[in-house]
Amino acid sequence: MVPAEYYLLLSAAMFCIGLFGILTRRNALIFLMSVELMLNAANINLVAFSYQWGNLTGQVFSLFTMALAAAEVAIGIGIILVLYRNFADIDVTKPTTMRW
Amino acid sequence: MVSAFEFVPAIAVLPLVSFVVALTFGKWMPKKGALAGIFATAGSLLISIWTALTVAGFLGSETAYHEEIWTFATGIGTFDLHLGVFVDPLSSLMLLIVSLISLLVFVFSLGYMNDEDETGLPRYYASLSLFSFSMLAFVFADNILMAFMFFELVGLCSFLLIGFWFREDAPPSAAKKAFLVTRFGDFFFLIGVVGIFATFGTGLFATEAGFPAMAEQAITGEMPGPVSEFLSAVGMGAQQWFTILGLLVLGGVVGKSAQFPLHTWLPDAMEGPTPVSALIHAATMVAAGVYLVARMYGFYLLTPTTMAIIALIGGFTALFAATMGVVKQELKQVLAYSTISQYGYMMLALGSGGYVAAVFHLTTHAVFKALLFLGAGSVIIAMHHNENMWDMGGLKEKMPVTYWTFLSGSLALAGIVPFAGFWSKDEVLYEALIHGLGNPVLLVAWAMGLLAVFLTGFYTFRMVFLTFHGEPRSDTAEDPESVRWNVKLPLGILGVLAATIGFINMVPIKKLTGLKIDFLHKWLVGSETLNAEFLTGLEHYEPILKNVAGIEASYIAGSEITTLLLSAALSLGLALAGVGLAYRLYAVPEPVEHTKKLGGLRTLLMHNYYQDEYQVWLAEGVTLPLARVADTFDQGIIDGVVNGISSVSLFSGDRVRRIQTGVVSNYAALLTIGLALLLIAFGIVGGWF
Amino acid sequence: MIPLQTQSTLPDWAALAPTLLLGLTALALLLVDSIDPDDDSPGLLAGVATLGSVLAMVVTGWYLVAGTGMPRTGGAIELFNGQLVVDGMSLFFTFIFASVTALVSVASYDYLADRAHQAEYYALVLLAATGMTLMASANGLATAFVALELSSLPSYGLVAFLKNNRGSVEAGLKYFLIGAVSSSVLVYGISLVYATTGVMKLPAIATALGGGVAGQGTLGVLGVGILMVAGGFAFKTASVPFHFWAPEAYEGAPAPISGFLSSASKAAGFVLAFRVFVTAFPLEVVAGTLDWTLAFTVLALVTMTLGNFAAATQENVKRMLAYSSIGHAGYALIGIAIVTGTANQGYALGASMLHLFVYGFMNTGAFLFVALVEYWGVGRTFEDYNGLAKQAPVACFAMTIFLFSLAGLPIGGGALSKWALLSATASAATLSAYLLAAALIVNSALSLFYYSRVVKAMWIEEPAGDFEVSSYPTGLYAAVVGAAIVTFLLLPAFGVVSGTAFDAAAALF
Amino acid sequence: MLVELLIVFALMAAGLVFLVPDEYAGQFAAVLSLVPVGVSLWMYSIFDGTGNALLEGGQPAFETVANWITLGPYAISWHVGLDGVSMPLVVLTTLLTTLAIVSAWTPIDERESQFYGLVLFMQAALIGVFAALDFLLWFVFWEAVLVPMYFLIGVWGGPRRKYAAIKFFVYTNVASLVMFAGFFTLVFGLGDSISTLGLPAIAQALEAGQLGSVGGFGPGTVKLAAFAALFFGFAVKVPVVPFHTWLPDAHVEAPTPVSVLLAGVLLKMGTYALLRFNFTMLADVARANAALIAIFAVVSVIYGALLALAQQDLKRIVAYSSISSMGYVILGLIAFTPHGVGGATFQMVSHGLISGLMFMAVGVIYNETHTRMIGDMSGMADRMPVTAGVFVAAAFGYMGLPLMSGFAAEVLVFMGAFRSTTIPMAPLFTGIAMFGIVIVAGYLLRAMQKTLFGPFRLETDYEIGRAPLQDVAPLFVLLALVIALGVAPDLFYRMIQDAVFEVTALGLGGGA
Repeated sequence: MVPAEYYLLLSAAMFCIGLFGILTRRNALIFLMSVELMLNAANINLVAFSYQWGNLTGQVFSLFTMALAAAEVAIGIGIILVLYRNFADIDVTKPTTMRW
Repeated sequence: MVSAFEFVPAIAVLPLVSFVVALTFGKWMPKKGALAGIFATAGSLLISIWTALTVAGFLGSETAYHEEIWTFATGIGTFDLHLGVFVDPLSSLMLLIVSLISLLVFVFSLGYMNDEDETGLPRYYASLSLFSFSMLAFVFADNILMAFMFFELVGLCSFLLIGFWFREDAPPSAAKKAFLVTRFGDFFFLIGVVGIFATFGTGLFATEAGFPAMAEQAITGEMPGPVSEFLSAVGMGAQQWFTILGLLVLGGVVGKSAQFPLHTWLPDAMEGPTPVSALIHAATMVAAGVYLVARMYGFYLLTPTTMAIIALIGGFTALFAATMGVVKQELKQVLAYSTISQYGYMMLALGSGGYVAAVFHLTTHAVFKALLFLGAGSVIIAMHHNENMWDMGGLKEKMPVTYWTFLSGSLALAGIVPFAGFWSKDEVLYEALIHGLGNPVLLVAWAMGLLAVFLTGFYTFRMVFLTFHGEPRSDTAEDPESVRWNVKLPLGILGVLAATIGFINMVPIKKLTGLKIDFLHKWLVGSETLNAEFLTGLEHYEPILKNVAGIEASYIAGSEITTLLLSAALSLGLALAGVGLAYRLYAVPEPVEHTKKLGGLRTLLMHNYYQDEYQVWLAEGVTLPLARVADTFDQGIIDGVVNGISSVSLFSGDRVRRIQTGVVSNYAALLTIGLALLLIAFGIVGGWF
Repeated sequence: MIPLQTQSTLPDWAALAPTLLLGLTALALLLVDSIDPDDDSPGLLAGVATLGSVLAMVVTGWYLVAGTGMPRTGGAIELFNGQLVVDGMSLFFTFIFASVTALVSVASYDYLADRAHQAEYYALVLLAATGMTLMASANGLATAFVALELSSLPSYGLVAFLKNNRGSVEAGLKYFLIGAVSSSVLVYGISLVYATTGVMKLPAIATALGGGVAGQGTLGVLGVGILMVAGGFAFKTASVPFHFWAPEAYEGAPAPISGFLSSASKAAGFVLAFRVFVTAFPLEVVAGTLDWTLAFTVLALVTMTLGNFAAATQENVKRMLAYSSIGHAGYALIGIAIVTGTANQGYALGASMLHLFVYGFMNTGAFLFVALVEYWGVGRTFEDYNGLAKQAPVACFAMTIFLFSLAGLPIGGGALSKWALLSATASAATLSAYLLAAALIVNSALSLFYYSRVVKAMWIEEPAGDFEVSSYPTGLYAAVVGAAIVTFLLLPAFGVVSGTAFDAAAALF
Repeated sequence: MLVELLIVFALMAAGLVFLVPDEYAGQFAAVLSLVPVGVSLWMYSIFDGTGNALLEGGQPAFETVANWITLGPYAISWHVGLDGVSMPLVVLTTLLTTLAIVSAWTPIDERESQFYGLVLFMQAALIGVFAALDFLLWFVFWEAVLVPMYFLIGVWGGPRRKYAAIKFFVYTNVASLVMFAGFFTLVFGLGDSISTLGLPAIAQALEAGQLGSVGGFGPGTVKLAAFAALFFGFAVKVPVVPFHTWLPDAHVEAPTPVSVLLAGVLLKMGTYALLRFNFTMLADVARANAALIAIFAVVSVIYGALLALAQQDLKRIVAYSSISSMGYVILGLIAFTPHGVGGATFQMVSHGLISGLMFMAVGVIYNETHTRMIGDMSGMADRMPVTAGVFVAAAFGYMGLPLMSGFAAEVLVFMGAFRSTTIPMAPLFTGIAMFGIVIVAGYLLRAMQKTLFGPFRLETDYEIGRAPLQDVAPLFVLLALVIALGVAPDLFYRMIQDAVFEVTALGLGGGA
């Protein structure tokens, strides 16, 4: 079987890709996607180690995570919508009325 | 029968009452509070007389008295501070003098102030009464702390009275100077007082429990417990430490008695009303210093060094002040310097072991100096407050009473036989001489004192001739304002006294004839109890003087009489010489200033040896700038640091908030960096990699 | 107080009554709204919300008094196979959440006057509150995450509630984005912890770690996991470096929501952190891997300093309060930062809990005052507050109490709680503890400076323009004054809470 | 229960005064404030405390203990009581409050009810500070004093009032917190040997040498650190040079009645606390560092006096001279002799009265002339003879004129310090410190000569009238008190001695 370290590396890679996306992309939607990527990186770990440890906790929890991710996206889309209404753009770096 | 001693506190309390009365009701009283003062001081005088008689032993048996009347501050596990009364020949004599002079000054003031309808009379009489109160209480103080307290109050009163005419510029500044200079002296005095209490645990002047007695034990007998304790703490020998204490107290004396170098305040003090000058110089403030030394003579006797220093200061001051008196233009200025000089004589006497002589001169001087000042006051009234002698002249005919009394005073001051001054001054010089023969330091002091006799004679009669003789040199002198009984009465009384008071202690006559007429001497020798119990009698002092201070009498050619006559002749001769010179120079119709002949010396004398200059410089040239520097330092550095801290933190705050750029991507980035940093840091710490 | 044995009288699930009450109220609100969709009865909605939260508060109070879940009545009550636990600490915090919710609901009645979607607003508030109460009793990482999300997601919506107000929307966006990132960090951390231990329940994790399951190789994984979990919580508590959302969110959000988030939501983050770190990662077990007290010390230092220094020079009162609330997060972190061996651990943690408790009232109160000012339409800067006391002395007096209490002056409970923290550092007496103490002193001095700026504006300065206070809204006033009274009473009556707090904290160790 | 009565009544009075309309507030407050005066005087008359409240055998009067809160391992209680040290200070507080209120009638002409309310609130806090015998309770009062003071300076002060107020506020607050932290280090060092924060318990535990090590630090270090923290905390309040710079600003900007309370009572909090904490609880540390502390004292005396000498503003002069006078207190305390510590305590009261008198006198002149600058006026005695008279009396009182309380206090301090065994070269130190009495004479005489005497001249264009009775009356009351205490210091000094005697024996051997 594949040793656990590989899964760890894979998930870490995914996590970093997501993080990279967040840091570089300005489009709110892509921002969201990157977040999803990071969450799923976690899911990989959970599932993998759930198998490793031989209990279902991790797998179940990954389901929770997906659900919550969905909810998060729902809220996110809503916010992005009003963002667009107010700033006529979904560039996350645009709204800077409040700073310092 | 009731003893006078129970009423001694009243001597001081009466004037205190009149102070309150004059201050509160003076405005509505007929003589603006003068009467209150007169009655009060009269009462004090009566009780003083009564007390004196009691001390003399005419009434009742006990001839000295000590009572603690008020516990001031209770100490637990340490000494208490209290106020008390101590009456012995010295203090009772002083009480007599003070209350007498005060009374006369009050009377005179009626003429000097009321008749000139000055404003603020209640304030004047209130201060005067407070002055008498403080002085009298000072005189019968039974411990040195109480003495200091009333010593200070005297200073306050001098401030109030010298600055009486506060609406002008000069008097307040003179008052300030008087208080400051004496305060400077009192600073040392207070250290001395505190030191004495710390060392002995008591400030009592008299009795075995008193500090002079303990000090004597410490030096001669076995060391009392507390004293040795403290001495070991400061790590000094008894002799050494007592010398320091004595000198510290002497600081106060020098200040109040206007001895060199703290004499500068006294001439300025002439800014005050003339009766006040009379009071200050004759009997109260200035006398206080000398009196204090006499009061704790038993302590000073223990430290030869101090004695020598006292004598030197005295002798030097006597000469020093006399030289300045020679060139003064104003009547009162001359008198002022003569005062300084005369107190120099007293110090000289005390320093050279002439206890009786000092007290004697104190007494006579009180009389004739009061007389001279009041006389000057009367002249000043006549001259409409012009004091310049060069504007006077020929007042002899216009105001005979003043003239003759003033003359008597002058003769006394100059020390012409048989006037009071002669006897006392002669005794002072005699004592200095006989003790000085075996002691070069004292001899030097004596020489200076002797020299001063000549000058005294000169400036005194220069003053007399310029004022009263020759032709009037101004219109006011032509027809001076006349003075009333309330001026003449005191003058009369004092005039007679000035002529006669010397007879209370005619030592030379006694020595020559063997008549027992040295009353004052007997008086100060005191009773059995005084010497045995209170230890303030002459018989107690003399052995110490001999054994501890090591001051012994020795005579020229071994003969007491020879020495006596020699000294008397010498001083009298010099005095007469001085008078004669004055006569030649100024007893002419049109006298002219001869001071130019002095050349460079003149300017020096005119500027009083630049004493004021350097003292003012010390105050305003050194202290004030120092204060300003301190202020700048405080505002700049110390406060600067405080404000600096705040502004720095606000500035950094303003920088910190810039992190919050408002761009969410940057937030994400910073967040990541932060997390990464934590991971790396703790990874290294935890050794994960 | 009656020693009331919960076990004997009520079924265990009743221990969750507060949570259930809040949740049901939220549903009830939605129900009301669906029955009567057009918002013509704001009073009813606010009333229901208030009622529900007050009920929850009362029940919690009762439990606390009765000692539910406390050692003296048989210890913590475990529910759902130990996924949730009800003990002193959870109830203590639940009380905070419930009371803050009540205050916010009351205040919102006026604040939201004639706005749309009020029902949703209240519902979201109550759901968030429910989430927080769950966070307080979450006993497993899974439940913790779910609860945390339950409280976060409504908050995002609430911050952006004024959807035609750019500020509000911007705030919502930033809050949401940072929140999303943080939650993914948290989840990833959880996954790593799971990777090394294979369990999710906190006590189980402790035992697993104690049993040395974590081999040498996975040491780093565990450490990274723990740190990331800490990060996730740091987001909730608005601590550096996860604080960036806070200033904007608090400034942009409707003022009552700012109060709600900055006190309740923050407290929720803390309770979770306390429980997870003390229960799941006992120091003696993980110290080798990661001395998290050191981590929290660093966080506390940076957080309080950054928060206070940034607040010092603000022009906008609301933003100043936002930064100061970051500063207070730093103070509260002290408690968990010094639960080292030397310290009196219960004392330290209890001090933090107390500070959060008082903070719940004084900070909410302050934000509600801002809400009041916004309601009046006065500007937001310090200058705009000039001379306000002449117009509204009562409210300004209340605000003065809040501010000085926040600054730690003894006219409110804030002083005592802050002193408790300071003394706790003295009890630890390690170098880092003294560092914290010094920072605390410097910072609260600075905070005294900027809080008194507001006081100065209100009482000392002369009013700039001739502005007239139009009306005195009952709801807002009631909330503000109520909060002020509680804040003040917490000074003399501090003992009422302090005992509970220290017991609850001690029970954790 | 009398202490409680005082505090509660003052609080209620404050509340009432807040509510009455401005025009009556002054009179109303004055009348109300007479009650505490009466009560405190009555307490003084029936005072039956013995010994020092903090030490074994000490039995404070009017003592009450009631459980308040539990702070972790410590039971905090409402514990108040008065001993010979605090009783006089309480009397001082009540008296000065009333007089300050009366003297405020003229100068305070806006938001009166708030002003007087705050004054009364502060009175309550001040009484609490002097009466509290539990640390936390004491600290609550200690900090509570700041709040009214901030407003009193900030609202009713002079042109730079905001700066002065915030400076006072922040500076003293920092000091308090440092002191708090230091004290708690001590508390935890005592470990299980104490179960309350009662000051007597702590003091006695320290005496018994119960102090253990805290964290990594041994008892010695802990004590020293705590002492330093406490000393700093109180030195700011006193203030001791170089922590004094908040004082002149505060004084100059504060309205006269507030200056009266600030100089009269607030500064005494610092010295009182020093006596209670540094010189009673940590006496041995104090002894060990006597030289250093004596230097602080002497520097305060001389440096403060020099600063006063450089000032032109009458209020500033008095402010700096307070620093100088407080230096004497420190000197007396560190002497650890009965007269030293007793004199220092007496100086607290005496200086409270005299500085109050001085500030009021300046205030009266200011009310008439609206200037305090020496250069702006001269010959005021011509127009306001009575005020000038009192001013002169006050000034001489400040210079330590005998038969006024200042002299008694100072001479006692000097006597105590001179024979002190703790201060090395005690006579020398004392002698240097005593030079203060010359400088003080210097600047006060200068000030008087320039302002009161000489020909009348006034720069500001105000019509000078005689000061109204309500302005002058308080001056006479204070003057009477100063003289009374000067003639009979034992009125207070006896009980003070009784309370401080035990202190002087402390720290010789005991303590770890």
